[in-house]
Amino acid sequence: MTSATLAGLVGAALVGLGLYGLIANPQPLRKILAFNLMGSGVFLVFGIVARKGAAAGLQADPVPQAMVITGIVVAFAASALAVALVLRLFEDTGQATLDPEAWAKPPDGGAGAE
Amino acid sequence: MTEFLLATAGVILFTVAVGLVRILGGPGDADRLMAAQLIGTGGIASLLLIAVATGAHGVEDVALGLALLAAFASAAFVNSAAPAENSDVADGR
Amino acid sequence: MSLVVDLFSIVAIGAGVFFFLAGTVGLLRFPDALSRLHALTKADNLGLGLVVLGLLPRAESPLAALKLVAIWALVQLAGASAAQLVGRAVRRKGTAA
Amino acid sequence: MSVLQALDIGLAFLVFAVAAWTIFAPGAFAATVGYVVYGLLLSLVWIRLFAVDVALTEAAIGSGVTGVLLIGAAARLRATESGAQEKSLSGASRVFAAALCALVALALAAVVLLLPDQGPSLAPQSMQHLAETGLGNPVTAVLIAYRAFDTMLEKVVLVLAVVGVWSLAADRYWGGAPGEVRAELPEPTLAFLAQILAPLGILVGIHVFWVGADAPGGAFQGGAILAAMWIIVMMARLTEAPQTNAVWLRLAIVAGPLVFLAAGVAGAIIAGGFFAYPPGFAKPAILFIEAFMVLSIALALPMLVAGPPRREPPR
Repeated sequence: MTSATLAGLVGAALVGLGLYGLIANPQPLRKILAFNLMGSGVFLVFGIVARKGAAAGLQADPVPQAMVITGIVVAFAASALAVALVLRLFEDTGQATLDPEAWAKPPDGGAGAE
Repeated sequence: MTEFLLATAGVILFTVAVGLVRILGGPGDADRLMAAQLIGTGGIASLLLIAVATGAHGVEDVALGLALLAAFASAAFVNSAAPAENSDVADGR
Repeated sequence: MSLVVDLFSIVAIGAGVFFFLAGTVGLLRFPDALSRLHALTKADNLGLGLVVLGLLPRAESPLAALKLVAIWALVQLAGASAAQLVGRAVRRKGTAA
Repeated sequence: MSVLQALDIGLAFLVFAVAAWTIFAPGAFAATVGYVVYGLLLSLVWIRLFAVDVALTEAAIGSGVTGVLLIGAAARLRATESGAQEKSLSGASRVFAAALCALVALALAAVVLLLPDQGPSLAPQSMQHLAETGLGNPVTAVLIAYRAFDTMLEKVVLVLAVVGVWSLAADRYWGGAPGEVRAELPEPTLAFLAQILAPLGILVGIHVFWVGADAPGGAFQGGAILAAMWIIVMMARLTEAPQTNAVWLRLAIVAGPLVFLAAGVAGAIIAGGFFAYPPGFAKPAILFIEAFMVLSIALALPMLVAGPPRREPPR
């Protein structure tokens, strides 16, 4: 087995792990982490496609590499927006949960109400 | 020589892995932050060794970037956790 | 000539690996966070320094060699500052951490 | 089994173990630190795949800047962890979810294993026209020349993310500066670190951008390193975050995509195709566009990390 295939298999496993974390972890911040993990797994699968496309004197196909680079930046932008949403939810309700029942009874003090 | 470089990279990664097992579990946040520091140093060392052994070009810049950002996790922790968890700041003011 | 360079690299990098091992032993054996921090940030930095030293003769160009030295210096700075920052955070919280 | 193979397998196990820790760790903070470690390990994997440009991006953005964002959030959300009893999935649905995820992973693994050894590749095409762009790094050529439209839209995504984060501000803070008002003294160690790191980091960031034309590096990586330097300077309180209604800030953040789009339109007029560069003038044009991209990235990423405005704008 080549190192590229190995990296691809790790990528596949990471997608599975991340997907599980996204479903099973109740806290939004953990879901963001899991989602990022899943994304990087997909990037690694791209990486093996790039490595297997080594040709013309290059050690890896540049097109998938460029797509992964844009992907990393977009993933960061999405995470930043998601984190900002979670923090805003925390400021307004005093808790960071996706459970609608918890929002029904806001903690006293009403922090952040405008 | 190549094999020697790769083997040392492997040994360093192994010591990092053993260290991670010890400190990622805590007990305190300080221990966990050390994990970021540990992988910073050990990761850069094995990165350089692997790059020289496999002949990947331009890796110095990657290590340089990692070295620049090595203290960021600790800095972010100190910056965001300081007001919440201590009291001596309030009377020092 | 290349034999001398190889020997130099092997000695320096081997010594570096020893310090990485020592740092990890310290992490495992020391009883509290502050001494673990000490083991980690001193021993590993020395280890990286020796690895960099061993790789210096193999650098592709003078600029690459300069970058290697800069990498080590930056990691030293990061290690020292992080040790200070985390250590103060530990002390502020008391001995609990 | 050669030493290299053994190293690869060890690295793969390490990456997987740290990833599993991020998912199953008992606390959010522990998981977040795990994610930072994981990001750094990923750069090692990218080096093994000979994708140095990607390794550089992962090192700067994936591990560094994302680490600051997530660790800050985890530290702030700590209070919610102990208090609220989160409703977790029941045992049966956990098993079902795990089975589903295993299925997805296995399907992907099968795809990976079934890939031919010499896969389809656009490498020959990208090398063939490399000389016309005047660049030496095919990845940069893909980003700024061959697939310029993608990269331009990706810059637009960054702008939209900044707008999204800012719009989460409370009404009275709109246009104000991000970050909480804190009266406490900054950490002197942090200030010392920032004072030494920032000048060196700016040098490295510009260097990475400049060599990106011919060697691994480029606008994304250089911009991200510059962004990290602004972040550490703000963390050390050497400077305050700017007002989000400052005209220079807004202009600089949209400058990247705007200049890129203008160059694309100019290409349609001068060179006979949207995002075509006039022959012989490609490299200066590309570097010009990239310089504005660096500016936009270096300002947009710190604003994303800083979060929505939290202070009232001055009247």
